[in-house]
Amino acid sequence: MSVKPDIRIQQADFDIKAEIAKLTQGRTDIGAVVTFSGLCRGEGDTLSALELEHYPGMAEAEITRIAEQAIERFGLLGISAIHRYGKIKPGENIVLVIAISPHRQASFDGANFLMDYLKTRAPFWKKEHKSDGEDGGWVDAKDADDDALAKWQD
Amino acid sequence: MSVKPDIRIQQADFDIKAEIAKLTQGRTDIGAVVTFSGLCRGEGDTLSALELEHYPGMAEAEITRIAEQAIERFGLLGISAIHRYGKIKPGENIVLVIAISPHRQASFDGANFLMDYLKTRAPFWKKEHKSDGEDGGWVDAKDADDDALAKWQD
Amino acid sequence: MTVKLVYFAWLRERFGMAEEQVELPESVKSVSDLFDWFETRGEEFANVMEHRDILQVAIDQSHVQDRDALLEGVSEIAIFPPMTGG
Amino acid sequence: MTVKLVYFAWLRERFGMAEEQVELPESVKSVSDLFDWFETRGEEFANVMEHRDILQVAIDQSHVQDRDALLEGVSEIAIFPPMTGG
Repeated sequence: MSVKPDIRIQQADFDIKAEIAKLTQGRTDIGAVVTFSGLCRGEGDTLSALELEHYPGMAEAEITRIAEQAIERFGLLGISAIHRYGKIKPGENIVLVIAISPHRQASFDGANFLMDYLKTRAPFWKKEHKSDGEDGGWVDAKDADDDALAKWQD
Repeated sequence: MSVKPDIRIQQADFDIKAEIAKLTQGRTDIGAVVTFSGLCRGEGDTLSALELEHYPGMAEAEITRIAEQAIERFGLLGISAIHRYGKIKPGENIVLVIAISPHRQASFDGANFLMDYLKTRAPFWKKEHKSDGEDGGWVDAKDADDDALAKWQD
Repeated sequence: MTVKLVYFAWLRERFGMAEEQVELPESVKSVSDLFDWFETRGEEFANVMEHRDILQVAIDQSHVQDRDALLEGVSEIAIFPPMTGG
Repeated sequence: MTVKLVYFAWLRERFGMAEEQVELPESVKSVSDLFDWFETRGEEFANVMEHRDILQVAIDQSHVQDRDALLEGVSEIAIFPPMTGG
Protein backbone atom coordinates (compact mmCIF):
# COMPACT_ATOMS: atom_id res chain seq x y z
CA MET A 1 0.00 0.00 0.00
CA SER A 2 1.61 3.22 -1.13
CA VAL A 3 -0.90 5.61 0.49
CA LYS A 4 0.08 6.21 4.11
CA PRO A 5 -2.28 7.71 6.69
CA ASP A 6 -1.09 10.79 8.56
CA ILE A 7 -2.24 10.34 12.17
CA ARG A 8 -1.45 12.68 15.04
CA ILE A 9 -2.49 12.85 18.68
CA GLN A 10 -1.81 16.28 20.10
CA GLN A 11 -2.83 18.81 22.70
CA ALA A 12 -2.70 21.76 20.28
CA ASP A 13 -5.52 22.85 18.01
CA PHE A 14 -5.27 22.20 14.28
CA ASP A 15 -5.52 24.39 11.20
CA ILE A 16 -7.95 22.73 8.80
CA LYS A 17 -6.78 24.77 5.81
CA ALA A 18 -3.13 23.83 6.36
CA GLU A 19 -4.09 20.19 6.85
CA ILE A 20 -6.06 20.10 3.58
CA ALA A 21 -3.13 21.76 1.80
CA LYS A 22 -0.75 19.09 3.15
CA LEU A 23 -2.80 16.40 1.43
CA THR A 24 -3.71 18.19 -1.79
CA GLN A 25 -0.95 20.66 -2.67
CA GLY A 26 0.63 20.14 -6.06
CA ARG A 27 -1.72 17.27 -6.97
CA THR A 28 -4.19 17.21 -9.83
CA ASP A 29 -5.61 13.71 -9.32
CA ILE A 30 -7.93 14.60 -6.43
CA GLY A 31 -11.56 15.31 -7.18
CA ALA A 32 -13.08 15.24 -3.71
CA VAL A 33 -11.94 16.37 -0.27
CA VAL A 34 -14.17 15.57 2.70
CA THR A 35 -13.35 16.87 6.17
CA PHE A 36 -15.00 16.07 9.46
CA SER A 37 -14.38 18.25 12.51
CA GLY A 38 -15.78 17.17 15.86
CA LEU A 39 -16.35 20.04 18.29
CA CYS A 40 -17.01 20.21 22.02
CA ARG A 41 -20.66 21.10 22.67
CA GLY A 42 -21.63 23.28 25.64
CA GLU A 43 -24.80 21.29 26.38
CA GLY A 44 -26.78 24.47 26.98
CA ASP A 45 -23.94 26.13 28.90
CA THR A 46 -23.92 23.38 31.57
CA LEU A 47 -20.47 22.20 30.46
CA SER A 48 -17.30 24.18 31.14
CA ALA A 49 -14.89 21.75 29.49
CA LEU A 50 -14.23 18.20 28.37
CA GLU A 51 -11.04 16.54 29.48
CA LEU A 52 -9.72 13.97 27.05
CA GLU A 53 -7.46 11.17 28.20
CA HIS A 54 -5.81 8.75 25.79
CA TYR A 55 -3.53 5.72 25.69
CA PRO A 56 -0.33 7.06 24.14
CA GLY A 57 1.10 4.83 21.46
CA MET A 58 -1.96 2.64 21.18
CA ALA A 59 -4.17 5.60 20.15
CA GLU A 60 -1.94 6.41 17.15
CA ALA A 61 -1.56 2.74 16.24
CA GLU A 62 -5.28 2.01 16.42
CA ILE A 63 -6.34 5.04 14.35
CA THR A 64 -3.60 4.26 11.82
CA ARG A 65 -4.88 0.69 11.53
CA ILE A 66 -8.45 1.85 10.88
CA ALA A 67 -7.27 4.54 8.46
CA GLU A 68 -5.35 1.90 6.47
CA GLN A 69 -8.57 -0.10 6.21
CA ALA A 70 -10.36 3.00 4.92
CA ILE A 71 -7.69 3.61 2.25
CA GLU A 72 -7.99 0.02 1.06
CA ARG A 73 -11.76 -0.25 1.22
CA PHE A 74 -12.64 3.05 -0.47
CA GLY A 75 -9.59 3.56 -2.69
CA LEU A 76 -8.53 6.77 -0.99
CA LEU A 77 -5.57 8.81 -2.24
CA GLY A 78 -4.91 10.07 1.27
CA ILE A 79 -6.32 10.30 4.76
CA SER A 80 -5.30 12.22 7.84
CA ALA A 81 -6.62 12.40 11.36
CA ILE A 82 -5.74 14.61 14.30
CA HIS A 83 -7.21 13.83 17.71
CA ARG A 84 -6.64 16.26 20.55
CA TYR A 85 -6.27 15.43 24.22
CA GLY A 86 -6.33 17.51 27.40
CA LYS A 87 -8.88 20.15 28.37
CA ILE A 88 -11.15 21.31 25.56
CA LYS A 89 -13.76 24.05 25.96
CA PRO A 90 -17.18 24.28 24.29
CA GLY A 91 -16.84 25.46 20.69
CA GLU A 92 -13.28 24.13 20.40
CA ASN A 93 -12.11 21.36 18.10
CA ILE A 94 -11.69 17.78 19.34
CA VAL A 95 -10.97 15.79 16.22
CA LEU A 96 -10.30 16.28 12.50
CA VAL A 97 -10.50 13.70 9.74
CA ILE A 98 -9.73 14.43 6.08
CA ALA A 99 -10.24 11.94 3.25
CA ILE A 100 -9.24 12.57 -0.36
CA SER A 101 -10.00 10.57 -3.50
CA PRO A 102 -10.91 11.08 -7.14
CA HIS A 103 -14.69 10.80 -6.51
CA ARG A 104 -17.05 12.18 -3.93
CA GLN A 105 -18.64 9.04 -2.47
CA ALA A 106 -15.26 7.45 -1.64
CA SER A 107 -14.17 10.57 0.24
CA PHE A 108 -17.47 10.80 2.14
CA ASP A 109 -17.38 7.11 3.01
CA GLY A 110 -13.71 7.16 4.01
CA ALA A 111 -14.17 10.01 6.48
CA ASN A 112 -17.45 8.62 7.82
CA PHE A 113 -15.99 5.11 8.28
CA LEU A 114 -12.92 6.38 10.11
CA MET A 115 -15.07 8.50 12.45
CA ASP A 116 -17.44 5.63 13.27
CA TYR A 117 -14.55 3.32 14.14
CA LEU A 118 -12.57 5.99 15.91
CA LYS A 119 -15.55 6.67 18.22
CA THR A 120 -15.70 3.11 19.48
CA ARG A 121 -12.20 1.67 18.88
CA ALA A 122 -9.69 4.44 19.56
CA PRO A 123 -8.53 4.52 23.19
CA PHE A 124 -9.81 7.93 24.25
CA TRP A 125 -12.00 8.79 27.22
CA LYS A 126 -13.91 11.99 27.94
CA LYS A 127 -14.56 13.48 31.34
CA GLU A 128 -17.01 16.33 31.83
CA HIS A 129 -16.32 19.43 33.89
CA LYS A 130 -19.58 21.20 34.69
CA SER A 131 -20.08 24.96 34.66
CA ASP A 132 -21.20 24.88 38.30
CA GLY A 133 -17.80 23.47 39.29
CA GLU A 134 -19.08 19.91 39.73
CA ASP A 135 -17.22 16.94 38.33
CA GLY A 136 -19.59 15.69 35.63
CA GLY A 137 -17.96 12.27 35.57
CA TRP A 138 -16.79 10.15 32.68
CA VAL A 139 -18.90 10.15 29.53
CA ASP A 140 -20.64 6.82 28.95
CA ALA A 141 -20.18 5.00 25.67
CA LYS A 142 -23.29 5.29 23.50
CA ASP A 143 -25.13 2.34 21.99
CA ALA A 144 -25.80 4.63 19.01
CA ASP A 145 -22.06 4.68 18.30
CA ASP A 146 -21.92 0.89 18.27
CA ASP A 147 -24.99 0.85 16.03
CA ALA A 148 -23.30 3.27 13.63
CA LEU A 149 -20.66 0.62 12.92
CA ALA A 150 -23.33 -1.75 11.62
CA LYS A 151 -23.58 0.16 8.32
CA TRP A 152 -20.02 -0.83 7.43
CA GLN A 153 -20.52 -4.59 7.89
CA ASP A 154 -20.84 -6.41 4.59
CA MET B 1 -37.56 27.53 9.32
CA SER B 2 -35.05 29.63 11.24
CA VAL B 3 -31.88 28.11 9.73
CA LYS B 4 -31.11 29.82 6.41
CA PRO B 5 -28.71 28.37 3.85
CA ASP B 6 -25.84 30.58 2.70
CA ILE B 7 -25.48 29.99 -1.06
CA ARG B 8 -23.08 31.82 -3.36
CA ILE B 9 -22.16 31.48 -7.01
CA GLN B 10 -18.88 33.22 -7.71
CA GLN B 11 -15.84 33.30 -9.94
CA ALA B 12 -13.39 33.74 -7.07
CA ASP B 13 -11.89 30.90 -5.05
CA PHE B 14 -13.10 30.35 -1.48
CA ASP B 15 -11.33 30.12 1.89
CA ILE B 16 -12.57 26.99 3.63
CA LYS B 17 -11.34 28.09 7.05
CA ALA B 18 -13.13 31.44 6.83
CA GLU B 19 -16.29 29.72 5.60
CA ILE B 20 -16.28 27.25 8.51
CA ALA B 21 -15.72 30.15 10.93
CA LYS B 22 -18.72 32.00 9.47
CA LEU B 23 -20.96 29.10 10.41
CA THR B 24 -19.44 28.11 13.74
CA GLN B 25 -17.93 31.20 15.39
CA GLY B 26 -19.30 32.00 18.82
CA ARG B 27 -21.51 28.91 18.89
CA THR B 28 -21.29 26.05 21.37
CA ASP B 29 -24.19 23.92 20.08
CA ILE B 30 -22.34 22.42 17.11
CA GLY B 31 -20.78 18.99 17.47
CA ALA B 32 -19.99 18.13 13.86
CA VAL B 33 -18.76 20.08 10.85
CA VAL B 34 -18.55 18.26 7.51
CA THR B 35 -17.07 19.94 4.46
CA PHE B 36 -16.96 18.74 0.89
CA SER B 37 -14.64 20.39 -1.63
CA GLY B 38 -14.87 19.38 -5.26
CA LEU B 39 -11.65 19.93 -7.23
CA CYS B 40 -10.82 20.01 -10.91
CA ARG B 41 -8.91 16.85 -11.90
CA GLY B 42 -6.18 16.96 -14.53
CA GLU B 43 -7.12 13.57 -16.04
CA GLY B 44 -3.48 12.55 -16.34
CA ASP B 45 -2.42 16.00 -17.54
CA THR B 46 -4.69 15.82 -20.60
CA LEU B 47 -6.90 18.63 -19.27
CA SER B 48 -5.75 22.24 -19.18
CA ALA B 49 -8.94 23.67 -17.67
CA LEU B 50 -12.64 23.25 -17.09
CA GLU B 51 -14.94 26.08 -18.03
CA LEU B 52 -18.08 26.29 -15.94
CA GLU B 53 -21.19 27.98 -17.23
CA HIS B 54 -24.26 28.55 -15.08
CA TYR B 55 -27.77 29.97 -15.21
CA PRO B 56 -27.55 33.10 -13.04
CA GLY B 57 -30.41 33.46 -10.64
CA MET B 58 -31.72 29.96 -11.15
CA ALA B 59 -28.47 28.38 -9.93
CA GLU B 60 -28.67 30.19 -6.56
CA ALA B 61 -32.40 29.50 -6.26
CA GLU B 62 -32.06 25.81 -7.05
CA ILE B 63 -29.17 25.16 -4.64
CA THR B 64 -30.97 27.16 -1.93
CA ARG B 65 -34.09 25.02 -2.41
CA ILE B 66 -32.11 21.77 -2.08
CA ALA B 67 -30.17 23.14 0.90
CA GLU B 68 -33.46 23.98 2.64
CA GLN B 69 -34.55 20.39 2.14
CA ALA B 70 -31.28 19.21 3.69
CA ILE B 71 -31.76 21.45 6.76
CA GLU B 72 -35.27 20.10 7.27
CA ARG B 73 -34.49 16.46 6.57
CA PHE B 74 -31.33 16.12 8.66
CA GLY B 75 -31.96 18.77 11.32
CA LEU B 76 -28.95 20.86 10.36
CA LEU B 77 -27.95 23.96 12.33
CA GLY B 78 -26.45 25.52 9.21
CA ILE B 79 -25.41 24.83 5.64
CA SER B 80 -23.45 26.79 3.09
CA ALA B 81 -22.45 26.18 -0.49
CA ILE B 82 -20.19 28.05 -2.86
CA HIS B 83 -20.11 27.04 -6.52
CA ARG B 84 -17.56 28.67 -8.80
CA TYR B 85 -17.96 29.45 -12.48
CA GLY B 86 -15.54 30.46 -15.23
CA LYS B 87 -12.22 28.82 -16.05
CA ILE B 88 -10.87 26.46 -13.41
CA LYS B 89 -7.50 24.71 -13.66
CA PRO B 90 -6.60 21.21 -12.45
CA GLY B 91 -6.03 21.21 -8.70
CA GLU B 92 -8.29 24.22 -8.18
CA ASN B 93 -11.55 24.28 -6.25
CA ILE B 94 -14.91 24.03 -8.01
CA VAL B 95 -17.43 23.69 -5.22
CA LEU B 96 -17.62 23.82 -1.43
CA VAL B 97 -20.39 22.52 0.80
CA ILE B 98 -20.38 22.80 4.60
CA ALA B 99 -23.00 21.23 6.87
CA ILE B 100 -23.13 21.71 10.64
CA SER B 101 -25.24 19.98 13.26
CA PRO B 102 -24.99 18.59 16.81
CA HIS B 103 -24.19 15.03 15.62
CA ARG B 104 -21.89 13.55 13.03
CA GLN B 105 -24.27 11.53 10.85
CA ALA B 106 -26.58 14.49 10.22
CA SER B 107 -23.64 16.62 9.06
CA PHE B 108 -22.29 13.85 6.81
CA ASP B 109 -25.74 13.19 5.33
CA GLY B 110 -26.53 16.88 4.86
CA ALA B 111 -23.36 17.56 2.87
CA ASN B 112 -23.63 14.32 0.88
CA PHE B 113 -27.31 14.93 0.03
CA LEU B 114 -26.68 18.48 -1.13
CA MET B 115 -23.77 17.35 -3.34
CA ASP B 116 -25.77 14.52 -4.95
CA TYR B 117 -28.64 16.87 -5.81
CA LEU B 118 -26.39 19.72 -6.83
CA LYS B 119 -24.64 17.44 -9.36
CA THR B 120 -27.84 16.67 -11.24
CA ARG B 121 -30.23 19.53 -10.41
CA ALA B 122 -28.18 22.73 -10.26
CA PRO B 123 -27.93 24.49 -13.65
CA PHE B 124 -24.18 24.27 -14.27
CA TRP B 125 -22.38 22.90 -17.30
CA LYS B 126 -18.73 21.97 -17.70
CA LYS B 127 -16.67 22.30 -20.84
CA GLU B 128 -13.24 20.74 -21.18
CA HIS B 129 -10.19 22.51 -22.55
CA LYS B 130 -7.53 19.97 -23.46
CA SER B 131 -3.81 20.38 -22.86
CA ASP B 132 -3.11 19.93 -26.57
CA GLY B 133 -5.24 22.99 -27.34
CA GLU B 134 -8.24 21.00 -28.52
CA ASP B 135 -11.75 21.82 -27.41
CA GLY B 136 -12.67 18.77 -25.32
CA GLY B 137 -16.37 19.49 -25.63
CA TRP B 138 -19.10 19.59 -23.03
CA VAL B 139 -18.96 17.03 -20.24
CA ASP B 140 -21.75 14.46 -20.48
CA ALA B 141 -24.05 13.90 -17.53
CA LYS B 142 -23.24 10.63 -15.77
CA ASP B 143 -25.75 7.90 -15.03
CA ALA B 144 -23.79 7.30 -11.83
CA ASP B 145 -24.81 10.76 -10.65
CA ASP B 146 -28.47 9.98 -11.24
CA ASP B 147 -28.00 6.66 -9.46
CA ALA B 148 -26.44 8.44 -6.48
CA LEU B 149 -29.77 10.18 -5.91
CA ALA B 150 -31.50 6.86 -5.39
CA LYS B 151 -30.05 6.48 -1.89
CA TRP B 152 -32.06 9.51 -0.71
CA GLN B 153 -35.45 8.21 -1.86
CA ASP B 154 -37.55 6.90 1.01
CA MET C 1 -47.11 35.83 -26.89
CA THR C 2 -43.60 37.23 -26.47
CA VAL C 3 -41.13 35.26 -24.36
CA LYS C 4 -37.41 35.31 -23.66
CA LEU C 5 -35.72 32.07 -24.68
CA VAL C 6 -32.43 31.29 -22.94
CA TYR C 7 -29.84 28.72 -24.03
CA PHE C 8 -26.88 27.18 -22.25
CA ALA C 9 -23.81 25.06 -23.00
CA TRP C 10 -23.82 23.45 -26.45
CA LEU C 11 -27.29 24.76 -27.28
CA ARG C 12 -25.99 28.30 -26.82
CA GLU C 13 -22.99 27.49 -29.02
CA ARG C 14 -25.00 25.79 -31.76
CA PHE C 15 -27.69 28.46 -31.86
CA GLY C 16 -24.98 31.13 -31.78
CA MET C 17 -26.77 33.11 -29.10
CA ALA C 18 -27.34 33.03 -25.36
CA GLU C 19 -30.89 34.34 -25.57
CA GLU C 20 -33.51 35.71 -27.87
CA GLN C 21 -36.85 37.46 -27.59
CA VAL C 22 -39.43 35.59 -29.69
CA GLU C 23 -43.09 35.90 -30.56
CA LEU C 24 -44.48 32.38 -30.12
CA PRO C 25 -47.07 31.27 -32.71
CA GLU C 26 -50.63 30.82 -31.40
CA SER C 27 -50.24 27.04 -31.84
CA VAL C 28 -47.44 26.81 -29.24
CA LYS C 29 -49.20 26.06 -25.97
CA SER C 30 -46.86 23.55 -24.27
CA VAL C 31 -43.18 22.63 -24.04
CA SER C 32 -43.85 19.89 -26.55
CA ASP C 33 -45.39 22.40 -28.97
CA LEU C 34 -42.38 24.66 -28.47
CA PHE C 35 -40.02 21.87 -29.50
CA ASP C 36 -42.20 21.08 -32.54
CA TRP C 37 -41.98 24.74 -33.53
CA PHE C 38 -38.17 24.71 -33.09
CA GLU C 39 -38.01 21.93 -35.68
CA THR C 40 -39.46 24.37 -38.23
CA ARG C 41 -37.01 27.20 -37.43
CA GLY C 42 -34.16 26.08 -39.68
CA GLU C 43 -31.50 23.43 -39.93
CA GLU C 44 -29.51 24.12 -36.74
CA PHE C 45 -32.69 24.30 -34.65
CA ALA C 46 -33.97 21.09 -36.19
CA ASN C 47 -30.60 19.37 -35.58
CA VAL C 48 -30.62 20.29 -31.91
CA MET C 49 -34.17 18.99 -31.63
CA GLU C 50 -32.93 15.53 -32.56
CA HIS C 51 -31.81 15.50 -28.90
CA ARG C 52 -35.18 16.74 -27.60
CA ASP C 53 -35.65 13.72 -25.32
CA ILE C 54 -32.64 14.62 -23.20
CA LEU C 55 -33.10 18.39 -23.24
CA GLN C 56 -34.04 20.07 -19.97
CA VAL C 57 -36.45 22.95 -19.64
CA ALA C 58 -36.86 25.62 -16.99
CA ILE C 59 -39.85 27.93 -17.05
CA ASP C 60 -39.29 31.21 -15.23
CA GLN C 61 -36.23 29.56 -13.65
CA SER C 62 -37.99 26.45 -12.34
CA HIS C 63 -37.34 22.97 -13.71
CA VAL C 64 -40.21 21.52 -15.69
CA GLN C 65 -40.23 17.79 -16.46
CA ASP C 66 -43.68 17.57 -17.98
CA ARG C 67 -43.59 18.19 -21.73
CA ASP C 68 -47.29 19.05 -21.59
CA ALA C 69 -46.56 21.94 -19.21
CA LEU C 70 -48.35 25.04 -20.48
CA LEU C 71 -46.49 28.18 -21.43
CA GLU C 72 -49.30 30.70 -21.04
CA GLY C 73 -48.23 33.76 -19.11
CA VAL C 74 -44.57 32.77 -18.69
CA SER C 75 -41.83 35.25 -19.44
CA GLU C 76 -38.60 33.20 -19.60
CA ILE C 77 -38.04 29.72 -20.98
CA ALA C 78 -34.58 28.13 -20.71
CA ILE C 79 -33.51 25.10 -22.70
CA PHE C 80 -30.31 23.26 -21.86
CA PRO C 81 -28.55 19.88 -21.81
CA PRO C 82 -28.44 17.71 -18.65
CA MET C 83 -26.61 19.57 -15.90
CA THR C 84 -23.05 18.70 -14.92
CA GLY C 85 -22.31 20.86 -11.89
CA GLY C 86 -20.52 20.03 -8.67
CA MET D 1 5.60 -13.34 35.49
CA THR D 2 6.06 -9.59 35.81
CA VAL D 3 3.80 -7.32 33.75
CA LYS D 4 2.96 -3.67 33.58
CA LEU D 5 -0.72 -3.00 34.24
CA VAL D 6 -2.09 0.26 32.83
CA TYR D 7 -5.38 1.92 33.80
CA PHE D 8 -7.39 4.69 32.19
CA ALA D 9 -10.34 6.97 32.96
CA TRP D 10 -12.34 5.98 36.03
CA LEU D 11 -10.27 2.84 36.63
CA ARG D 12 -7.19 5.02 36.96
CA GLU D 13 -9.05 7.30 39.36
CA ARG D 14 -10.49 4.50 41.48
CA PHE D 15 -7.24 2.56 41.68
CA GLY D 16 -5.43 5.81 42.44
CA MET D 17 -2.68 5.02 39.91
CA ALA D 18 -2.10 5.13 36.17
CA GLU D 19 0.05 2.01 36.12
CA GLU D 20 1.75 -0.56 38.27
CA GLN D 21 4.33 -3.26 37.86
CA VAL D 22 2.97 -6.55 39.25
CA GLU D 23 4.10 -10.12 39.66
CA LEU D 24 1.19 -12.23 38.45
CA PRO D 25 0.46 -15.41 40.41
CA GLU D 26 1.13 -18.69 38.58
CA SER D 27 -2.61 -19.32 38.40
CA VAL D 28 -3.22 -16.24 36.20
CA LYS D 29 -3.04 -17.53 32.64
CA SER D 30 -5.84 -15.63 30.88
CA VAL D 31 -7.66 -12.29 30.96
CA SER D 32 -10.44 -14.02 32.85
CA ASP D 33 -7.95 -15.32 35.44
CA LEU D 34 -6.53 -11.80 35.76
CA PHE D 35 -9.98 -10.41 36.57
CA ASP D 36 -10.55 -13.19 39.13
CA TRP D 37 -7.25 -12.28 40.76
CA PHE D 38 -8.22 -8.57 40.83
CA GLU D 39 -11.25 -9.53 42.90
CA THR D 40 -8.90 -10.77 45.60
CA ARG D 41 -6.73 -7.62 45.67
CA GLY D 42 -8.88 -5.57 48.05
CA GLU D 43 -12.14 -3.67 48.17
CA GLU D 44 -11.56 -1.06 45.43
CA PHE D 45 -10.27 -3.68 43.00
CA ALA D 46 -13.21 -5.96 43.79
CA ASN D 47 -15.65 -3.06 43.35
CA VAL D 48 -14.28 -2.21 39.92
CA MET D 49 -14.54 -5.88 38.93
CA GLU D 50 -18.31 -5.68 39.42
CA HIS D 51 -18.13 -3.99 35.99
CA ARG D 52 -15.89 -6.68 34.50
CA ASP D 53 -18.34 -7.46 31.69
CA ILE D 54 -17.99 -4.00 30.16
CA LEU D 55 -14.27 -3.53 30.80
CA GLN D 56 -11.99 -3.46 27.79
CA VAL D 57 -8.55 -5.02 27.62
CA ALA D 58 -5.54 -4.31 25.46
CA ILE D 59 -2.56 -6.62 25.52
CA ASP D 60 0.66 -4.99 24.37
CA GLN D 61 -1.50 -2.19 22.96
CA SER D 62 -3.81 -4.40 20.92
CA HIS D 63 -7.50 -4.83 21.73
CA VAL D 64 -8.40 -8.27 23.03
CA GLN D 65 -12.06 -9.29 23.13
CA ASP D 66 -11.57 -12.92 24.12
CA ARG D 67 -11.50 -13.34 27.89
CA ASP D 68 -9.69 -16.64 27.39
CA ALA D 69 -6.80 -14.86 25.68
CA LEU D 70 -3.53 -16.02 27.22
CA LEU D 71 -1.14 -13.66 28.94
CA GLU D 72 2.07 -15.65 28.63
CA GLY D 73 4.98 -13.55 27.42
CA VAL D 74 3.11 -10.24 27.33
CA SER D 75 4.64 -7.14 28.86
CA GLU D 76 1.81 -4.60 29.09
CA ILE D 77 -1.85 -5.15 29.90
CA ALA D 78 -4.22 -2.18 29.83
CA ILE D 79 -7.68 -2.22 31.39
CA PHE D 80 -10.15 0.54 30.68
CA PRO D 81 -13.84 1.39 30.27
CA PRO D 82 -15.51 1.53 26.83
CA MET D 83 -13.87 4.20 24.71
CA THR D 84 -15.51 7.56 24.07
CA GLY D 85 -13.25 9.31 21.60
CA GLY D 86 -14.11 11.37 18.56
